Amino acid sequence: MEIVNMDYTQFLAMKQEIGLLIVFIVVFLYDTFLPAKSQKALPGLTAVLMLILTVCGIVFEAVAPETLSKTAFAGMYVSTPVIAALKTILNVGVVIVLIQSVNWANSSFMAMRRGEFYELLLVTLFGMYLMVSARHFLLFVIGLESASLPLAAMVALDKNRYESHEAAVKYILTAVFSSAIFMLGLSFVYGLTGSLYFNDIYAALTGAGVNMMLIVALAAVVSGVGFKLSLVPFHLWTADVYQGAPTSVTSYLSVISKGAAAFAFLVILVQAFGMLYAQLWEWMLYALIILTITVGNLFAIRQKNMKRFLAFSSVSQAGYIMLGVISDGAPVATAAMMFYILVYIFSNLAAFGVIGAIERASGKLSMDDYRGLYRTNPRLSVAMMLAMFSLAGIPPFAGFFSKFFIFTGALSAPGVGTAMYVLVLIALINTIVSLYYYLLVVKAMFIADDQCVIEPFRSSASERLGLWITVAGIIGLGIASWFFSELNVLTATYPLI
Amino acid sequence: MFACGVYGFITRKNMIAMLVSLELMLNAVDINFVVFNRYLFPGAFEGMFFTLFAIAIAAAETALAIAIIINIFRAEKNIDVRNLDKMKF
Amino acid sequence: MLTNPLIYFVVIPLLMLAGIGLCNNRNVGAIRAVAVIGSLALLTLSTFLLVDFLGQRAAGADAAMLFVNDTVVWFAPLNIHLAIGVDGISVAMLMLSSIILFTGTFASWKIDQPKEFFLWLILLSTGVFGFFISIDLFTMFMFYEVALIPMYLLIGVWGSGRKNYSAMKLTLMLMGGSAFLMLGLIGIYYHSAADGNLTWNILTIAANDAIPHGWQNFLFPMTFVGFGVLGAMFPFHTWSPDGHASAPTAVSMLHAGVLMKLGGYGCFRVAIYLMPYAAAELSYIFLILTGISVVYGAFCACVKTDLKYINAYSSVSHCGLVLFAILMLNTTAMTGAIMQMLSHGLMTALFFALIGMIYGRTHTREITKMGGLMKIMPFLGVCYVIAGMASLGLPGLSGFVSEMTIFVGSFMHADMFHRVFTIVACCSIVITAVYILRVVGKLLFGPVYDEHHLSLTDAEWWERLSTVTLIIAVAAIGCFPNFFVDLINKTFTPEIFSVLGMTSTAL
Amino acid sequence: MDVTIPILILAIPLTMFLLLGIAGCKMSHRTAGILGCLGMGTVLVLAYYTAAQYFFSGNELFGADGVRLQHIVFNQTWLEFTPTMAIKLGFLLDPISAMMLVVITTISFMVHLYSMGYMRDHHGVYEHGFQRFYAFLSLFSFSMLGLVVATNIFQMYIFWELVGASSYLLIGFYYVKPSAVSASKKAFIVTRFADLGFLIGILILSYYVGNFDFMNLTSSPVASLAETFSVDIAAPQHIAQIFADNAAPVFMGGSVLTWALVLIFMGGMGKSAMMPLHIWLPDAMEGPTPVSALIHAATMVVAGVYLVARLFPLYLMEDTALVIITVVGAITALYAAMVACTQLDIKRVLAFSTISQIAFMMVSLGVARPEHHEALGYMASMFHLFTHAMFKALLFLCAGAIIHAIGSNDYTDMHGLRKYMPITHWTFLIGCLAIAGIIPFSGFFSKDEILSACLGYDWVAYVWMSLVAGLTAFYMFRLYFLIFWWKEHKIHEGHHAPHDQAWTMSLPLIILAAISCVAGFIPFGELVSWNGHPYDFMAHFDWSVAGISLAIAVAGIALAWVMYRRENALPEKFRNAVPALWTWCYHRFYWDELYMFITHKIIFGGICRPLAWFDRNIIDGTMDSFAAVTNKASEAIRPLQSGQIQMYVWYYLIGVLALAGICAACIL
Repeated sequence: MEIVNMDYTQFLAMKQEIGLLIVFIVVFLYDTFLPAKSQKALPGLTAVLMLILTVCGIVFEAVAPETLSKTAFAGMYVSTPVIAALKTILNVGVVIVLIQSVNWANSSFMAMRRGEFYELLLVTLFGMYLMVSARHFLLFVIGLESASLPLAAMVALDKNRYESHEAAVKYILTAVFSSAIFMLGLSFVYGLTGSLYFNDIYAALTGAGVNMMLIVALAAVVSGVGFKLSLVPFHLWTADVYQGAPTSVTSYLSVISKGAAAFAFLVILVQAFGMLYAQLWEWMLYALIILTITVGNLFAIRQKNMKRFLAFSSVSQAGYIMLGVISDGAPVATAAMMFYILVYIFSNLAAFGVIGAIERASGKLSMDDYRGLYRTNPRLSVAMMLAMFSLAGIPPFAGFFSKFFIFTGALSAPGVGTAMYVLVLIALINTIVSLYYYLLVVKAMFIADDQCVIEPFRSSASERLGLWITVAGIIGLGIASWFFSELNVLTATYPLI
Repeated sequence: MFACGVYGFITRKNMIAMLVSLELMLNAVDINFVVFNRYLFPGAFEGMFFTLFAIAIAAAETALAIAIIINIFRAEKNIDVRNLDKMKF
Repeated sequence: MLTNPLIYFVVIPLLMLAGIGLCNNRNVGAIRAVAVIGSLALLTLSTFLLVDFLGQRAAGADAAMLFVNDTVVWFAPLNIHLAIGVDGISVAMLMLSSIILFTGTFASWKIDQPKEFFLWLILLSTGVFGFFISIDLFTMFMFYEVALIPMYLLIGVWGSGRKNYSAMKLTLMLMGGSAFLMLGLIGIYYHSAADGNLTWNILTIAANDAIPHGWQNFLFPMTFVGFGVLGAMFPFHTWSPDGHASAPTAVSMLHAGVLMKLGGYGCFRVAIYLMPYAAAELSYIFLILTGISVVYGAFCACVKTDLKYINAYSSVSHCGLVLFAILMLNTTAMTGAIMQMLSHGLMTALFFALIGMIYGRTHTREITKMGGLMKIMPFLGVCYVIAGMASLGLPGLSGFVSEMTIFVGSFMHADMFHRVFTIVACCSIVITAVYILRVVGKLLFGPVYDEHHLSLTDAEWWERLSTVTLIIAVAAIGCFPNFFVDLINKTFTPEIFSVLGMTSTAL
Repeated sequence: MDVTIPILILAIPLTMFLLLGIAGCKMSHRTAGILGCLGMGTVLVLAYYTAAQYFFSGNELFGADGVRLQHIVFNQTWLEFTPTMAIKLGFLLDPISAMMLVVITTISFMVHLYSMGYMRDHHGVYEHGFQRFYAFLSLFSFSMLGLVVATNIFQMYIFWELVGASSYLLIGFYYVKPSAVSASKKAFIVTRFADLGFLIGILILSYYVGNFDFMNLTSSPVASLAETFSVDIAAPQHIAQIFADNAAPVFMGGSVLTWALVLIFMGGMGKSAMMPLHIWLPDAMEGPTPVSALIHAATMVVAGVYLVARLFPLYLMEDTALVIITVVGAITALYAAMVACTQLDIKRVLAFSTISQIAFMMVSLGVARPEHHEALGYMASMFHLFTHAMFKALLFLCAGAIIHAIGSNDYTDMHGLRKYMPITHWTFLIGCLAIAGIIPFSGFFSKDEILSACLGYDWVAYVWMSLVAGLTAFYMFRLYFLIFWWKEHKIHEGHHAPHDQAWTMSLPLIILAAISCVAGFIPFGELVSWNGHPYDFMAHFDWSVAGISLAIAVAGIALAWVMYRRENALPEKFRNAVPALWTWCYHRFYWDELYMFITHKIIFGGICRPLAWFDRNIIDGTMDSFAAVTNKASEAIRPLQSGQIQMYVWYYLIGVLALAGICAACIL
């Protein structure tokens, strides 16, 4: 390997990371040095700063995508317009989460912890940036850990609730366990190939045979990332953590980290282990997708707690996202997956927005408490219904398009066999099961004629803003074909391979 | 050593002991990297570097985990992992 | 695009949605006004389209579809276009849909929560209209699903009986069908062209005729079953009795009248039109299933005592006949199938409207708890008899012409098996007579069963308007069938003949 | 030929139906009745004019060289299946359709007129639904006229269904009466079942032949004249050849053509109440009596005969089919006559008598062969159709007058009416003489010809039918004596005595009686024959047959005289002598019970109910079980989420190893 002199201008390649760092520093300084009475503005400030970052990302994307194509640190870090677009998608999600969490963050309980929440959140986001941009496993591990460890602290933020602690313990212990397994797998890979660069691993695996050690290594690597994505059977922490964590954290956890992990997964599998596609990981994923979708759905059917319910729903959604990975980086599939993530962010956040608002106003979280909600809070119910329809894939809401495209994407490889059709069929049949439990929510809200236990209330401005944004997204993202088409242009112009 | 760690993690009831087992696992990985680097690929230092970072990460994890366990201890007055099943099914 | 009249079939419902959305909840008059004006506009539009379409045909336009516009790209990466176009079948279906929407509006004049009700109802019809004008598989499928989901809430909120169960069952079964359908459609897309220019456009796919036979045998069952579920094909029909029994009047009307036609239309337009080889190859399997539907539905209807169940089973029987006929793969039978769709749509809507009106007065649908209603409400009684006569195939009303066309067409099939099954299907005309007359006899004739019914009133003006419109339509088809045959028949132009490998006569 | 009159013949009744049906409730009863009569009167005139034109004008379209031709006045495509196959609505003039036009319009007009009186009570108040009644009558007339002038078999089928429907509506006219409702239902369903056979027959025929036109099935075009055809054996022979070439030679024991023809005949069996599809007709008497006269005696029930006559050349191709017709007819004739001897309800006696007489016509067609008396049977059948229509309508209308006067159908309530109702008495007697076959009344001539035809075919048939003829005379006079003679009743106290009805009711009786007296002298053979060639009846007349049949009729009457002239013990003795026979006859050989058993126990109980159960529990249960299985599975995997971190990790580890293991097992 050639020794490269460290050139500090290379840092400039990491435009978005730098932007995020600036946001982080501003937030940190504001939190640390400004008086307590001005701290109430912190949530708003963070949201605005992230919004600026997002807008910058979109502008760059639109005006000069080629300037986003950068490599740094001897190829450890790579940024392409596709990756930048994904980061921007994550940013959008973060902005919505931030808007929705304003009320929570400004509650009296959070007064002392407000800053911590935002700083930790931004750090995890930074970690996710590194995950998706990494082309070397060292950088990837750093990203992965910095994306997951602070989350444990965030989960534990709600010191007054026991569930919060329990969730945090479950999260941190299983997360460390999984990263230990992941790193063990990496060490085997290192032992087999002598490098941790994706490209080098790919090159080393070219022509090499498959042995047991490689299989174990790959299984370990898959499980490590699968843990973040909460693929079955590595998902068991999900429900408990989602339920225990504060709602804002849950919503962040369910969409942003999942989106980042999914994309990173794709990059790793395609760029490092692409040679093993047909032999190994296609079938590993095949099994995992079926398990994930089915088991996630089966668990979701019985859930009564809304957060837990959405946790399992997000497990099965992760399975659908994986359908975009299984076709080995085909441009359409990649675009479909990114689009799916985008739509999923909007839909899930709409649901969490409603849940959060209701939890704040009445403390109710059970699905039975939602019975007859339409009578008392029609607008919230409609927003919730749209979210459910979108998650279930009902047209004309965005979820329908994303689901259709991800299925189409999964079958887009030339000469795709019947096995893949069977997989898609299983996924499709599972959409019926998922429709069933999404409709249970709709039924509770609209059809049940009980007296609703949730009094009519007026949600706060920030909650409403968040819901309006997400609802607009749910309705508009699919019908306005621009998003998907642009993503597809990017993935076709800058393919992963 | 890794297996020892796994075994310990799964069988210990005390969360601190589980944490120790986790450390074992991580150290096993570290040694793995160092050994591979030293004997198979002596030309470069990738494995070594990775180990260094891994040690740092392990330290951070432990710190965080202990903090959370202390929280649990405050709430529950014990650190038996089997008590942590309020949320299930 | 905007100069194309077809697009307004979607635009008008959307405007209606907006209009009703803006109305105040309590301002029932305004909501009704929007609904009536909108549906009237749709009716006018479809009439205009019919006239224009016939004019163009008369002027020698012999393309398979007219008013085609497929230049608007929607999702470029997947070649999804907003392609629209109609042939005679679609025109007939649009006409049917607008008539039923129009009458359904009047049939639900006094509904609770009118705003929400009409919002969902019109969303449903948006899907229906969109489906019939689309010639792009993706948009077609999208509209198809748009039409399905409002049913859940319409039944769940405004229904009666075991509405939760029925609504959920209906939605899940239909969505289950569409799951198969989606896979089928994606499969068709990936095999739509030999040269790699994949497309969702039905006309292009049919012209390319590139789907390999092996794939056809896989994709045909997917699409046929997918649409067949909505077409109430045995054994996937069980959503129909429960769903119809629980649904409110206008919803039953639209659902049985129009939505079930989506199934038949889809089977024709997608499954058979695009995969004729598999259709010929596999027709016998589905013939058995649809043949069973025809007879079985009729038998089941004979012993039910709930009016809506009877009619739902009768729909199973009649819609089974539609699928049965299109599997015969010849022009006459297919023409018959389309006419049967029209006919069944109208008369079943009439039935459901009348049942709703009777139920609204007597608060029961059990025929054992009613009797002699003819004396109490002669108008509704006479209408019911007319609907019954149409259903059992009295000449001069629509049922006769469509059934006869189907039977004659099906009997032209060169294969003995198909002909024997046609005879089996023919038996349904007797069974139909049995259950129709049983209902008419118990419900309308005989002495008055319940003293309380004596104080009931006959139909109000909006009910009269609704039923009379439908009766006129039923009689129009029954008396002037050749007009509709001409309208439909032109669809089977020589190109499509060659694609379908159809023959016009048996000998 | 001008198309206006034929169109008017069909259009006027239809217009009347629509007018009275839609606007009827807005007009007075009287107006409605008068409108109906006027309409029908006009049609009567037009139909007579048309028939006269056809038979006597000498127009070459209708006949040249004494041969009567078939002429299509108009033929409009109504529903096109394929370019060659279409349902057309047309107007065919040929001997039998012209004859039927006369019959239908005559009876229909009489009934229209008669109903003006019948459908009101003794105080002159019109019945509820009077306008509806006239509307339905007009609908029926329209349908029946359309049926007889059909140019193709599918047009016939259309109007066939329509007459069925109007019959349904008229039988169920008193819809509040449960018995009327069930009778109408029964009539419709039984005939529907028969129509199924008809339809399948049409389908088979059209599948091989390629179109529905009678002109193609039974006749050949006349070269020099447009739209004119002559019945010609070559056409059916061609059809038979097509079948022989294309169809399987034997299908389930019969040739395909036989199957087609027998199935078509099945339609005729239903409408004409042949055994075993006769059960609806006696019940159909629940309708108002004028309706019974019009539909269930004179016109609709002979549609089956008309159908066979229309396709007669085709039937000639398949002897089996004709034999089946003969056998069915013969059995029915005897059966109905036996049953008629025991019934108490005068309308039912007349109904069974109708069945029996129609069976005569069927037998007559069945035995007709060109080689025996140049198909005398065909002509005899049509002749009998004509005369029967007149005298049976007369009998029914008389019965109506009696029922109207007494208020009961049961003749135990009547007895000795001859003093009170002289007109009715005399006209009824004429009717009875006619049906019994006493010279010179019309029935004698037609029945005699039928018996001649039977004799020409086979002596068994002749003996059998003669026996039936004797029975006919017996039961008709039994009826006559029981109503008008026997002891007088005392029930009239408190009421005003029964009397003859108003002129609207009496006039039709007189007219029809007059026709029944003289119709026998019409030279029917000149007008109607199977192939249009004039038929010299006298050449085939057999005095011995005539004498024997007359003797049998007289013997029947004499027996009735002895037994029922006045109250005596003979009937009782007779009943006790053959109790089983009497009981079976009285219960109509338990056909109704058999049908009840089949429909209720077997079809409803054995098919419908199990199927409905199957649907709800098995099919639907399967669908529901998908949901149940999903829920069960959901429940079953609950322990996976135990809440224990160590279990989570354990599953994690197993997952990794399983993933690796499975891949390894597959690849290595």
